[in-house]
Amino acid sequence: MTTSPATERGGVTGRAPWPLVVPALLGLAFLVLPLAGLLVRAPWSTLPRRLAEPQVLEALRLSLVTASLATAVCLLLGVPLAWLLARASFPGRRLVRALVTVPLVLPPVVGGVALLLVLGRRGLLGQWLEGTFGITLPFTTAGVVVAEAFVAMPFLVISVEGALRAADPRYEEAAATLGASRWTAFRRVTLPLVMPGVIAGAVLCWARALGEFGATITFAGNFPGTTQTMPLAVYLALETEPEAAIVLSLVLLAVSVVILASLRDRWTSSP
Amino acid sequence: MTTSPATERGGVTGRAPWPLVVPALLGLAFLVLPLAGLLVRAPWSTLPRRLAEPQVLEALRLSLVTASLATAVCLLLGVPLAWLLARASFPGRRLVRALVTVPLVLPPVVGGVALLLVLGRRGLLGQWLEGTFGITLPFTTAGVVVAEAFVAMPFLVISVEGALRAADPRYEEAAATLGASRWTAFRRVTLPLVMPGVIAGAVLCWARALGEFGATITFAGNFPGTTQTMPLAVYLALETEPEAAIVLSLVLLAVSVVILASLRDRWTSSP
Amino acid sequence: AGQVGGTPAAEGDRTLTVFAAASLTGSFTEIGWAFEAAHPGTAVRFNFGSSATLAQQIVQGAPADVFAAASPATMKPVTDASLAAGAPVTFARNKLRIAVPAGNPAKVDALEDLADARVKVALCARQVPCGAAAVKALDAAGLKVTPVTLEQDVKATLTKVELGEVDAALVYQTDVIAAAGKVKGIAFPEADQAVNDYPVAALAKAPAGDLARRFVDLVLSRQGRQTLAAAGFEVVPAP
Amino acid sequence: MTGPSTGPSTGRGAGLRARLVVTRPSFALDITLEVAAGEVVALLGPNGAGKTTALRALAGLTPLSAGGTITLDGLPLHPLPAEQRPIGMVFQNYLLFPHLSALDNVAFGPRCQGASKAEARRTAADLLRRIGLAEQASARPGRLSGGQAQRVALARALAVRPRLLLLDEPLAALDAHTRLEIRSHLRRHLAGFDGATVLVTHDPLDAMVLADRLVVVEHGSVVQQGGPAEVARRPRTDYVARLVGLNLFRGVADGHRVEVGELTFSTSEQPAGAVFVAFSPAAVALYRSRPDGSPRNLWRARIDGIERHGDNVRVHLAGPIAAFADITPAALADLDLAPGQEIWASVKATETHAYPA
Amino acid sequence: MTGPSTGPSTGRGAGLRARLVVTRPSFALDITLEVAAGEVVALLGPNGAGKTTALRALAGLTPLSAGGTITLDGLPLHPLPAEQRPIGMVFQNYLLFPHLSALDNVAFGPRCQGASKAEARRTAADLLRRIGLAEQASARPGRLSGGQAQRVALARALAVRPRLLLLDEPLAALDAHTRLEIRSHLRRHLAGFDGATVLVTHDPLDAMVLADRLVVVEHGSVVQQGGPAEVARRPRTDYVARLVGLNLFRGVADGHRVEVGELTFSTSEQPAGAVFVAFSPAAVALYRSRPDGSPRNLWRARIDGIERHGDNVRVHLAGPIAAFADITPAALADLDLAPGQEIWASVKATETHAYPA
Ligand SMILES: Nc1ncnc2c1ncn2[C@@H]1O[C@H](COP(=O)(O)OP(=O)(O)OP(=O)(O)O)[C@@H](O)[C@H]1O
Ligand SMILES: Nc1ncnc2c1ncn2[C@@H]1O[C@H](COP(=O)(O)OP(=O)(O)OP(=O)(O)O)[C@@H](O)[C@H]1O
Ligand code: MOO
Ligand SMILES: [Mg+2]
Ligand SMILES: [Mg+2]
Repeated sequence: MTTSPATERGGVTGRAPWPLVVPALLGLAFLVLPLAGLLVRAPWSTLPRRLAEPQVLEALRLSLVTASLATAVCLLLGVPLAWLLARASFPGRRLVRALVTVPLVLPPVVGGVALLLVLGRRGLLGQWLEGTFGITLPFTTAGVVVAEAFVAMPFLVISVEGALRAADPRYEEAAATLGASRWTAFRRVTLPLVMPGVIAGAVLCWARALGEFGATITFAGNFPGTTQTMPLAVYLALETEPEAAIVLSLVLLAVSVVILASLRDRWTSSP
Repeated sequence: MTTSPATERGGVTGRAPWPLVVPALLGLAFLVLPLAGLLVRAPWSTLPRRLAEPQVLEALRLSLVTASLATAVCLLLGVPLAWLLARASFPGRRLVRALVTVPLVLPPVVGGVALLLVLGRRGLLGQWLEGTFGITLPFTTAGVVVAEAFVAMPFLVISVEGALRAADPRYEEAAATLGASRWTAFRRVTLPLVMPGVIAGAVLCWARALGEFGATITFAGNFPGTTQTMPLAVYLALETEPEAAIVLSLVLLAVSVVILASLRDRWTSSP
Repeated sequence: AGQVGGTPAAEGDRTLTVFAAASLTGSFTEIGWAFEAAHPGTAVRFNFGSSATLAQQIVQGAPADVFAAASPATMKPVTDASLAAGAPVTFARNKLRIAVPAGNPAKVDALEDLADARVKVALCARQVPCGAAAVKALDAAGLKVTPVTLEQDVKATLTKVELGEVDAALVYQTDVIAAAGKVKGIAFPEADQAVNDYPVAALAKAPAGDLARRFVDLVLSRQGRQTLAAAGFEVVPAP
Repeated sequence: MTGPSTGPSTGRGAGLRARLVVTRPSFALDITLEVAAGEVVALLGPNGAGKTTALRALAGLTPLSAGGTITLDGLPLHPLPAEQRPIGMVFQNYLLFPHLSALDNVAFGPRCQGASKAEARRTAADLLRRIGLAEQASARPGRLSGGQAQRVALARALAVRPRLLLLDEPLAALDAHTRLEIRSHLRRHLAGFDGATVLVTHDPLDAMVLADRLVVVEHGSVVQQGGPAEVARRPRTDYVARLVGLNLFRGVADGHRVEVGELTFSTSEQPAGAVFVAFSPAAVALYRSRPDGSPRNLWRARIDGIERHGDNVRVHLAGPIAAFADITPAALADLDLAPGQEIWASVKATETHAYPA
Repeated sequence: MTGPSTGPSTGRGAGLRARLVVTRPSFALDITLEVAAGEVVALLGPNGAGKTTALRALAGLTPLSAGGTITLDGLPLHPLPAEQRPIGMVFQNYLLFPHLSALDNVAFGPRCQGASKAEARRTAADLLRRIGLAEQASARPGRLSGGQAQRVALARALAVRPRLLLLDEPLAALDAHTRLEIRSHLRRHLAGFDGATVLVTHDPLDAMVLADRLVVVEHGSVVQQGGPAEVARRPRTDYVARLVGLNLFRGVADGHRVEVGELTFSTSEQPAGAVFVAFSPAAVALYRSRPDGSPRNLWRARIDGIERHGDNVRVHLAGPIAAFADITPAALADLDLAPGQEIWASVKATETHAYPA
C-alpha cells in the first residue's frame, strides 16, 4: 500500500503510454471544453453586479451548507452500508446492492415525488413524524438536505463498496489478532486503508448534492433563503435571463472547483 | 489482495458490529423506502396497458442502448483519465482533478446549454464538425449518448481514481521488471487489480446515464424513437398524468435493478 | 424579506406563500413587492416551478396560500382535491408566436413555412401547455409539421432558437419579449385559436387565508394587470 | 504419528491443547498439539505442509472443521472469535498497517486492550527501543526495510502480552546480528511469561535454539515430535533427515545387520524389525576403486552432482541408495571426481545409527 | 571501503559494473559493484543497510542520484526504464500478481517479451514443474503457502531469461529440503547462462554456497568484500564477525602482542600497526577463579546472558571486551554459571587470528 516506490519512480509524463494519454486528454477535453463554451458566452460585464446580489450569496451559502450536510449524512449512513454490502454475506445481497442504485436511475423529479409520498405531510412516515415529533421536512432546509442526500448517497455507497472490495482483508485479520473488534478494525484499519475511495465517494456525493435540482425543487420547493439552492436559482434565472443563469452556474462551479482543488490533495495524501 | 481468508472467516452477520449495522440499515431504508412510496401509489391496474404501448418500449430500449454506449465511451476515455490523475504527476494536477467534477456540479440544463455552445450547430466545435464531416449531434441519438456521457463520466473517473490510489503500486513495479511497458502493466496488472473500483464506477456511470434528463433534453432534444429516453417520457408524463409517470419510472427502475443484480456479482467476483 | 420594527403589532409579521408557474417569475415577483408595500409587516414567499410539480406539492400538503398555474389542466388536480377556496379565476392569457433566431436564417415569416422539411422546428411537447397550444394552432391551420424536438417547456424551446439550433419554434409572446434582441417574434392569425389561460386560486387550507384572497385581488386589479401586460400577457377583462 | 509422544505432562490444563482439523478441497490438516505453559514448540515442515494453516486455526482466522478443539489454560478457545483470543501473531508477510507509523502499529494492540493513547505509545516506544528500532518509530511501513518491518511485526505481537504467541517465520528476514539479538530478546521475553508459544521456522538452528520441542508436520499430519536433540539424532522422515543434515534410510534389522534395499548395513546398535538407519554425510568416504580397509558398509554409487557446502563439498550419490557425502575440497581434487562418474562409497559401522522405525 | 578490492578482472565489459548512488533524506547509499558475467555476488548486510535499495536501483525502480551509473555487458543500463532492462527480479515479499494463477504469473514475463500465449504457458509449466509446483499451477497466490509463493516468484523471474538476475532473499521462506533443491536448481541455472547475478541473503550458508564473492554493505557503504573463505576467515566488522560466528576486536599490534583497549592479546601471527583480532567463541575458556595454565590471553568478565546455541551454550560476556564464549552444557553445569556473575575468560594464542585492519 505504500506509494513511496511509485513516487520514487518519478513522474510518469516522460514515458506515459500513448494508449492511455491520448484517450485521457480526449476525455479531459470532453469534460472541460463545454465549460470553455460557457466562459466564452458569459456576460462578464454584469458579473460583479450579480455577485453583489444578496440572493445569489444566500443561494450559494445555502447550496454549500446543504451539500455539506447531505454529504455528512451520506457518510454516516452510506459508509456502513457499503461495508455491509462488501463484507457481510446475507441472502438477497445482490438485490440489495442493485436497489442502492435506485435513486440514481429514478429521474430526480420522480425521486422528489417519491420523497413527498413517504416524508411529505401526508406521506407514510411524514404523518407520523409530524404527529409524534412535530417534524415536517418538505419545504424546509432540512428537506433540501434530505433530497440531496437521497440523490447523492448511491455515489458514496457504490464507490466505497468498490474500494472495500479491492482492499486486502488480511489487514483486518491482523487487527483481529491484536484484539480489535470488527468495529475497531473497521474504524482504525479498514477505513484508513480505503480512505482514497471514501474521499472519491464523498467528492462525488458532495458535487452531486451541490448540483441537485429536480428532487430538491419537488420535495423542498424553491423558497429563497430556505430552500432555493444555486441550481434552483439557475433554473429561475433561465426563465427570465439566460445570461444570468450562466453567470450563476459559473459562480457555483468556480466555488466548487476551488473548494475541491484545495481540499482533496491534503486528504488524499494522508493514507 | 486475496479475498479467500475473509471468506474463510465466514459470514459477518453473526457478529457484525452494531455501530455499522444500525446506520447501514437506516441508510438502506432511506434509499429504498421512497421506492415503497411509489409502489404504493402506482396504478397497478393500468400497468399492463402501459407496458404494451410501443412508445414505452421504444423509450426503454433507447435508454438502455444510449446508457450502455455512454458507459462504453466513459470507460474508454475515463479510465485513462483516472490513471493520469492517479499516477502521473504534472503541474496543475489538483486543478485538473477538480475540473473533472464540473459536469457534476453544473445543473444538467446548463450542462446541456454548454454542450450546445461547443457542439451545437453554431458551437465552437460543432460548426467545424458539421462543415468537415457533416456530423450534427443535437437532435440525434448520438447526441443523447454525448449528453449522457458528459454528465456520467465524472462518476467513473473519480471512483476509478480512488481505486487506483488505494491500489499497491508495487505490483506495477514487479510487472516492469518482467519487461512490461507501462501500458502492458496497466492493462494486465493494474486494471485487473482495481476491477472492483472500475465496476463500481461503471455502475454509477450507467445508472446516472440511465436517469439523465436535463442535459439530454437540452442538448439532444426530445423526439420519440430518436432522442426520447425514459426519463424524458417520465418528465412529460408527470405534466399530465402523475400516475403514468410513476409507472414509467417503476418500469425503468425494475429493468435497471434486474440488470444490475444479474450482472454485478459475476463481474465483481472475478478478480 | 422579513419586516422588523416600525410595523404595528396588530398586523404582526405574517408570511404569504404563493405557488406560481415558472413563467410568471418576473411579473409575480413585481406584484409581490407591491403587495408587501401595501401590507406592511407581510412578506410574500414565492415558490416558482413547473405548474404540474406545484400542483403535486399542494396535493401532498404543501403549506401554500395561493396557486397560480400556467394552464387549467394543471390547476385541475388541486380543484379535484377540493383544495381551492372557490373556483379558480383566469387572470391572464398567453398567445403563441413564431420565434426565429436573430437574422432569421431560414427566412420564416408565416406558419406555413414551418411545414417545410428544410426548416428545423422545435415545438413544446404536447403534455405541456405551450405544446397543447401549438397542436391546436397547427390543427387550425391544417398544417402537418414534423419538429426535430418536442421540448419539455417553453424556455427550453426558446433556448434552442436563441442558440440557433433550430430555425423556428412556437413559443409565447411573453417569452419573445423576455428574450428581446436574441429572437424575433412573428405573429400569426391561428394563434387566436390556441390561447392559453392562467388560472389563480386562493387555497382552502391557506395558513394566511385572508391575505391569500387579498393577493388574488391584487393580481386581478388594474395594477396587477398592468404588470402582467408589460410582460407580454394578454390581460383578461376585469370580471 | 509414528514418533513416541514426548509432550510434557501439562498440569491442570495450563497451556495449550488443540486438535486442529481443517478440511479443504485439496488439502486436509489434522494435528494434535500440546504446548505447556512457558513451553516453546516449533512447527517444522516442508512448504505447503499446513503450518500457516495450523497457526491461523489457532488464531481463529481459519475456522476449524468438525472434530477440532482448542483449549488454552483449561478454557475452550475455539468458540471465541479471533479478537477475543488472548493471542499475539506474527504473520509470514508481516501485514503491518500501511497507514500507521511503526510506533502506532505496535501501539495498536494495547490500544485495543483499553490502554490510553499515551500509555500504549509508551509501551510501544519501549518495545521498539528494545528491538533497536527507536529511530524508525515514526516511519511508515513502506519506508522500512524488510528486516525492520519484521521486527516491528514481532514487537506488535508481543505488545498485547498474549497468553499464546503464534510466530510464522519471525526471524526469516533478519540479518545474523539482529537475529541473534532478537532471538535472545524473544527467549528472554518467553522466559518472562508463562504463556505457550508456537513457532514456525525453516531454520533448524532457530528451531533447536528457541524451541523446547519440535513438531514436524508433513501433508497436514504430525510425522515426528520430540526434543531438539532427540529429533536431530533420530530423524524419522527424509524431510527431517535433510533438516538436521543426515542421510536416512528405512530397513529391516536382524542383530547388527540391517537390510536396506539390496544393501546390508552393519550398525553399532542391535535393534530388531523395521528400523531407520541414519548417518552424517561427513561419515561417508569415497574411493575411486574398491577399498580393502575396515569399512563394512560399502556400495557402488554414481555421482549425481557436486556442490559447495560450507567449507566442504557435498557430493550427491545415486545408486542402490541415494545419499550425500561431504568431503574436503582437497579430497575432491585428489579423487578428481566429476558428475556421472562411478565410485565406491562406504560408511563405518560406528558412524551409523539405527533405531526402531 | 576498507577491504582490498578482490573483484574479478572482468573482460571487455562483460558483466555488471555499477556505481549505485541513492540519496534519501535520512539514508545514503553509495556502493560500487562489479559482477562478472557468470559470477554470483551475494550482498550481505544488516537490516536497513541498503541491500534492497541497491537491487531496486539496479532494476530501475529507484532512480539513481547524481554520480550513479550502471553498465551491463558494456552497455549503459541506467538510462533505460525498468521494463527495458534485461533483468529478472525476485522481491523480498514476492509481489505475485494476486489475480493471476501461478502459471500465468510465470508466463507473464515471456508474454511481455513477445512469446505467444501457448508458448509462454509451456515455458511457465516447464519451470513450475522443475521447482516442484506443477500441481499448484492453476492456484491463485492467495491459495499458496509462503514457500510455494516464493518459489513461484523465483520461477517468474527466471522465465524472462535475464542477463542480470536480482534476488532479494530468494530462499528465505523455503524449507530445508526445498531450499537444497532450489539452491542447486538455481546454481545449475546460473551455470547455464552467462549473466550476472546479485543475490541478497541473510543466511551465511546460502551466501557461502551460492556466491562466488560476498559484498558486505553497512549503512549504505561497502565495508568488506571478497571470496567466502576470505570473508569468513578475516571479518572486518562486528556484523561480519557475528555472521561467520567469530569474536572480533580492533587493536594495535606490536610483534606477537596486540593491545585491545586495556587488554593485551598474544597472537600466533606477527602483524604490525592497526589490526583485527578474531577468535571463535568455542576457543574461549571460562574459569570460576584465576587459572594458572598456559592461556596468556586472560581477562575478568561479567556474565551478561546465557543461551542455548545448537548443542552448546553461548555465554555473553561483558567487561573490558564484549565477547561470546561457547561451552558445553556439561561445562555450564560444572561451573554453575549465572548471569551477573564475575568470572575469568581466556583464549589460547594459537586460536586467535590477527590481520591488518
Ligand atoms: N521508500 C523509502 N523511503 C525512505 N526510506 C526508505 C525507503 N525504503 C527504505 N528506506 C530506508 O532506507 C534504508 C535502507 O533500506 P533497504 O530496504 O535498502 O534495506 P535492506 O538492506 O534491504 O534491509 P533488510 O535486510 O531489512 O531488507 C532503511 O533505513 C530504510 O528504512
Ligand atoms: N486460502 C487457501 N485456500 C485453499 N488452499 C490453501 C489456502 N491457503 C493455503 N492453501 C493450501 O494449503 C496447503 C497448506 O498451506 P500452508 O500455508 O498452511 O502451508 P505452510 O506449511 O505454511 O507452508 P510454507 O512453509 O510454504 O509457508 C498448501 O498446499 C496451500 O497451497
Ligand atoms: O408550468 Mo410552466 O410555466 O409551462 O413551466
Ligand atoms: Mg506458511
Ligand atoms: Mg531488504
